[in-house]
Amino acid sequence: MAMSVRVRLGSQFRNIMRVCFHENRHMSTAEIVVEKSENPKEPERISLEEQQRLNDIAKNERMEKLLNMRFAYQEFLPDPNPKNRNTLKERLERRDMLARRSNVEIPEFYVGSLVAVMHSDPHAPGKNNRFMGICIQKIGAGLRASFILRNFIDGEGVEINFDMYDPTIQRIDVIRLEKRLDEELFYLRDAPPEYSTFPVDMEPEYQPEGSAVPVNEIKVPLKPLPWLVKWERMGMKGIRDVTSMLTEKRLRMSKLKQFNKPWEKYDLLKMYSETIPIEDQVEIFSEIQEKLHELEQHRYKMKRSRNFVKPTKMG
Amino acid sequence: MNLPMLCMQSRGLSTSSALSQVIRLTRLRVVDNSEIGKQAMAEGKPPYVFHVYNKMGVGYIGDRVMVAIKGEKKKGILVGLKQNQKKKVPKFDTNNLVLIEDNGSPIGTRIHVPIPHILRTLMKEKTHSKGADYTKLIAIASRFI
Amino acid sequence: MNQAKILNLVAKLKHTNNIKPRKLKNYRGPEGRIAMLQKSLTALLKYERIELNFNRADETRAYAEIFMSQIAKQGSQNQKSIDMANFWILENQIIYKLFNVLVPRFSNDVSYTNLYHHPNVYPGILRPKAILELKNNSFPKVSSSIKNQSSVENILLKESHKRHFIDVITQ
Amino acid sequence: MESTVCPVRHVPPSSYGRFRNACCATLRFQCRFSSTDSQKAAAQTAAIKSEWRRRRNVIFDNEKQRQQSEIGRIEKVAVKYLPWDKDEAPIEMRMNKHLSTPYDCTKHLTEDYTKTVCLALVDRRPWDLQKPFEQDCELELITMAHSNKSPVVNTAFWRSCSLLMGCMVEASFKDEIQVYLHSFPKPDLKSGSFTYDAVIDLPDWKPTQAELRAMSAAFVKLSNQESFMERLEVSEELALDMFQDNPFKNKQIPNIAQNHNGKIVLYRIGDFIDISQGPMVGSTGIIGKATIASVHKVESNETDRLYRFQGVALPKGTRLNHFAWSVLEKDARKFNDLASVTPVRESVTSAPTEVVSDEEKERSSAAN
Amino acid sequence: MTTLLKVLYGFNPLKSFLTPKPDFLEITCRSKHRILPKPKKRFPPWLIKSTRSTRYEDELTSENKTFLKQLVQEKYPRPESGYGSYSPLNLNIVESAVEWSPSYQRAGLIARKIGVYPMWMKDGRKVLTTLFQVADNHVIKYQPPETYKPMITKRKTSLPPSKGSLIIGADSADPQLFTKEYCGLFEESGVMPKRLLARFHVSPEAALQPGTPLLASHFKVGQYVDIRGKTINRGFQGVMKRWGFHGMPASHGVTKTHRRPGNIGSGGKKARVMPGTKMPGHMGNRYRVLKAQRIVRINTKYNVLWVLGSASPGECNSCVQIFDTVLPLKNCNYLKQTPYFPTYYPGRDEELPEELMVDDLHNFNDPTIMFTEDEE
Repeated sequence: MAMSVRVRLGSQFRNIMRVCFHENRHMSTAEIVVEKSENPKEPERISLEEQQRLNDIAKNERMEKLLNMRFAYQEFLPDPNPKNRNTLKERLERRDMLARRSNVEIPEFYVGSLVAVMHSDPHAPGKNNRFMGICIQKIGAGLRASFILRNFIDGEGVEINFDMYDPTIQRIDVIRLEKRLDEELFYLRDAPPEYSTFPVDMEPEYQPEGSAVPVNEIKVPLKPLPWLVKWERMGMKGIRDVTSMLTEKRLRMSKLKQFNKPWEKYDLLKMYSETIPIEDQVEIFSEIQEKLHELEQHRYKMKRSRNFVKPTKMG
Repeated sequence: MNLPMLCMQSRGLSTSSALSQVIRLTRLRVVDNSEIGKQAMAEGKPPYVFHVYNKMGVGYIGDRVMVAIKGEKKKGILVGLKQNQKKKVPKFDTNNLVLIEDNGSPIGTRIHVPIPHILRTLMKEKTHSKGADYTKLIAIASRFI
Repeated sequence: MNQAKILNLVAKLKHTNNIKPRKLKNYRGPEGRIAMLQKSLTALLKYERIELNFNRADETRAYAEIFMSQIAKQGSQNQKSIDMANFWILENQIIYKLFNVLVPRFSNDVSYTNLYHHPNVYPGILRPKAILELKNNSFPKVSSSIKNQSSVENILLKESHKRHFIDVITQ
Repeated sequence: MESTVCPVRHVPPSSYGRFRNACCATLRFQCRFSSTDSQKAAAQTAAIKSEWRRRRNVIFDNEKQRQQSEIGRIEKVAVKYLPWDKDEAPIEMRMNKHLSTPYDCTKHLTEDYTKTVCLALVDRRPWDLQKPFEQDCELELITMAHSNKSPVVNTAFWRSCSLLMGCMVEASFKDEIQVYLHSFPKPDLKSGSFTYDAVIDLPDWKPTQAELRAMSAAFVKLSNQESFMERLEVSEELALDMFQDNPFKNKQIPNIAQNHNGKIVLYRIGDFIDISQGPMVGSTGIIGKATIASVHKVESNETDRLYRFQGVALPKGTRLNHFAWSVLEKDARKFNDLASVTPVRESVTSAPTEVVSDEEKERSSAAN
Repeated sequence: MTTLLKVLYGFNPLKSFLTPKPDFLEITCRSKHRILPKPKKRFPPWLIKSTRSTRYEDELTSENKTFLKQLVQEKYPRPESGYGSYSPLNLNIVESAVEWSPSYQRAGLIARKIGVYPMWMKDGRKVLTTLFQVADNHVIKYQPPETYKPMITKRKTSLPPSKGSLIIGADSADPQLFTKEYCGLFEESGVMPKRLLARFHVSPEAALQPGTPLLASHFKVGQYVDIRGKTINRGFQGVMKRWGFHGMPASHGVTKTHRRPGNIGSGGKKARVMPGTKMPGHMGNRYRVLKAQRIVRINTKYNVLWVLGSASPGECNSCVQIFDTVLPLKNCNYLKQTPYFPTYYPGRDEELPEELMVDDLHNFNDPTIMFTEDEE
């Protein structure tokens, strides 16, 4: 959680706000509607069935809440290939991940967010190094989780790949928390420089707590050909229309069935083999949820005790 | 768009490069302010590699290469690569070259793109007391990443 | 790198852990494979018990299980369910049957199908055959899992159990 | 194992000769309990033993032939075969009265049936496969797999095992050792073992493990011969004549006859003949895995040398893992004292009543 | 004739008997049994068949099955807390209480490869580690050098045998799954029948009493071990995959030989293919030993070893044998390290914490790594 950059309310409202914050945020992106149990006014009069129904709703709500953790904590989900799965290994790996999280705050960010990473570097003069850029990819399960940051510095496009659980990382700051339309933004490499240029010393932007993660619906134009990848075949949502740039043949090719693969849209077994089933996810997240909650509270206490400066609200 | 690119496109050849390795005949971008380098880049005739000074024949970051530039032979150091790098090492959008003389000192006086921090260590490792001194290259860099 | 996708949520398959898709060789390639499965799945929902080659039956079973569990999870009113049903089921009456008859029949936490090896009939094509059926259908059972209570070995073991129990208690 | 110590010998029952004139009236019952160990006496005993056996067989054959010749004109009976599967139609067969048996009916069905059917139900009453039809009837055929529908087949199986063990006991001992088969208690699966009591002229015999294994092998060998269980009803006098040599059977026969209108039911496996009320399974081929688990000495008023042989067996084709089988063997090793030693036991109760009781028990247990 | 037969068949009242009775089997597992090509037979021909046929299960009722399960539990009770305690009684016949000496060879372990994940060294370097779970290892049998006669190999030695053999079993399972003969192997040690067996050559001094449990702490962190396992089965492969040949060009007039080996022998006097020529063939599914791998971390609670490197033979969830390395420059003697001898006993040896790590490995519980400026 990027708690360092959010406005804090009084501690008595904290828990309530956290719930809202979680739910509202994910509602915007995951298309999951959370059913809310109505608080019964007269608890003595409710029948058994009613009680049962309310219990069910509460249970579903808890489930939804756990499952929604998959967006922010994607790397806790293991490799879905059944050949590589082992329960004990996954458990040990999760334990190590939580141990690392207790020493460094790994905030919540997505592909499209602006992130700055401060890490120890034996090659740098001060033995510290900082890089800031837009996250164009977040990948990997477990301790292998990594992300790529991209920025334009001195007219030169630079990308750095970081391991999320690398113990040389001192801090990860989220400068701007937002999402883009795609899961990977590699097309920024073929886009004009202004679309991936961000000032290095940008101030963190604050969002009111409880607000949903905004989705930046920007459509990026591409530079003229040649490109690194045949983007017209990839079905990216965040690219501006490129048909005018393409030759007739290439345009025709991009509409071929073999590239669009319409049959894969409802290929259920493919979908299943790429995901971790609900039961497993609930097990994983219920295991880590408590520990994460503890860490968050501890961190909050530490921060309050150190300095209490009210940050200014921006944009 | 230049002529070779147009030719390639018309013939339907793939111009995407899988590994983006620096090998012989790879075109590089000169990023220092040497006169010859500036001219070559301005004319649209960037230098190309015709020898890599290592056993593999593939140039990695900090490697010395021999390039053909404006009809001359020049040596240079690779200071930034397009190909995927190890974790925490920056990857650039272009293959960057700094031209050097035989004794290791750069021809230009300034590098106008960022160069990776790891190059400090690599250059120090390659410098020997009697051989060429490459640490001057670090001195003329404007910004490190 | 193998990374779990997070957009979709699916319930765990109850009948197996092994989910390696089969190729189901077909001159139309992967498209034809899906077409084969569409046919089998429609037939399964229509007739509720079908006889197929083993490979195809087993593959259809996996698809049917995920299909039914997704429909049950999302509900019949969901647009996603309707699109999915339109894609997989080739006959309109069967879509009606699915939402009005089959979905209410099953609860969420069970598997929906049974698969049985079927003996080959000689002479004939000796390819492994299987019977695939929806559970809770109206046909007589293919095989019963109920063991013979009064077979000799079961009676002997039952009595042995009683004696053992008495021994443990007296000790 | 030294052969001089072991009293068991492994001789398969030789096929009996069909002599008609070798009726040894001179043979008389001789109590050998206090016999000397001289070679001569032993040889004499052996000769006498085989002679008695042959005599019994000859009498059995003669009686059988006599009964068949009494039938006279062959009449037909209508036998309606009811398959267990209700979807299949009943089959009606015309069979010969007093001649055809349920076994003959199975021959008209499939070969599988001739091999696997253990018992018949004629008009819902258990009926031996070798017992001829007496009137028009409905026929049902039971295999071991139908034990849940008709538990009587289990009892018949257990009884047949006891009978076969008697055969094994009689054939296994050396010639110089006097063996008198006593009787076997009412078969009870729940006791964990089938039994046979025999009087053996040995003061304190405890079989070694090797001996038990040898006896088990002999038992399995007998069952593998797949010999039929021939059934014959004879009069009391004839039975007494047959079992002249056996003082214990001699005592039992009048009691049995009294309860069954003067009739005695005999069963023959190979050349071994014994008294039992039945019913038995069709052939010994039904018996599969078997172990003779133990031999215990039994206290009795009649003699101090009464031994109880105990064993456990499963029908052929039963799949049971070795661990479960070892549990059953261990159980069968314990002394089976559920039935006390009385001269007349098995033959006292008639089969149908027993069936009813068994079925009731099954029902009650199922309900529980 | 055919019509006659048809008529007969049609009128046969017993037709229903003649139709085959289907023998249905419910399918519980989706995968079909994978038939692997057998590796070279190295075991003696009298080796006992271990598993029973499970195609047909026993026709036992569920109550009876639970009863049998209960009996199995009674016969093979779970070890009490402490997982095998060191006995103060002097009842050990096999073991000899001698101090460790560099010439002694200890037993190994059977472990399951459960996965690979990265860890970081203290200098910030990322390394891959392979996790091995030591599952339920027990000593099954010891054979002293006098009676131990290994299979005769081509190389004959005239020296008297100095090593005995120790059979270790792993992965306990229900005895009902195995044959009776196979279960008999475990009667001496009294442990539950094991799925996996492995034989290790040991010095007589390092012999262990049958029934002794072996734990992951049999090894120490920082120690080098050899890992023996069966490589991934890749089936029949060409030379490019199997031996790393370069193949031939994709164009320039090459036809049909893009992935072929090319010349496999010369003409002239030796006009034949030399033995050992690299050719296409079956790849993988062979036992291979990866030598001198460093153990960097041990979890004593779950009995897991972290071994540096990711190249150990076999796929995930396959089983390997791990033992002290045979390489002279990496063994305990060279490292001046005393291993637990003959194995680690929880009661006798010092109590170990849950996590053991080598000094140069970063512990995830430690704070972030910071580098300091060196004075140069």
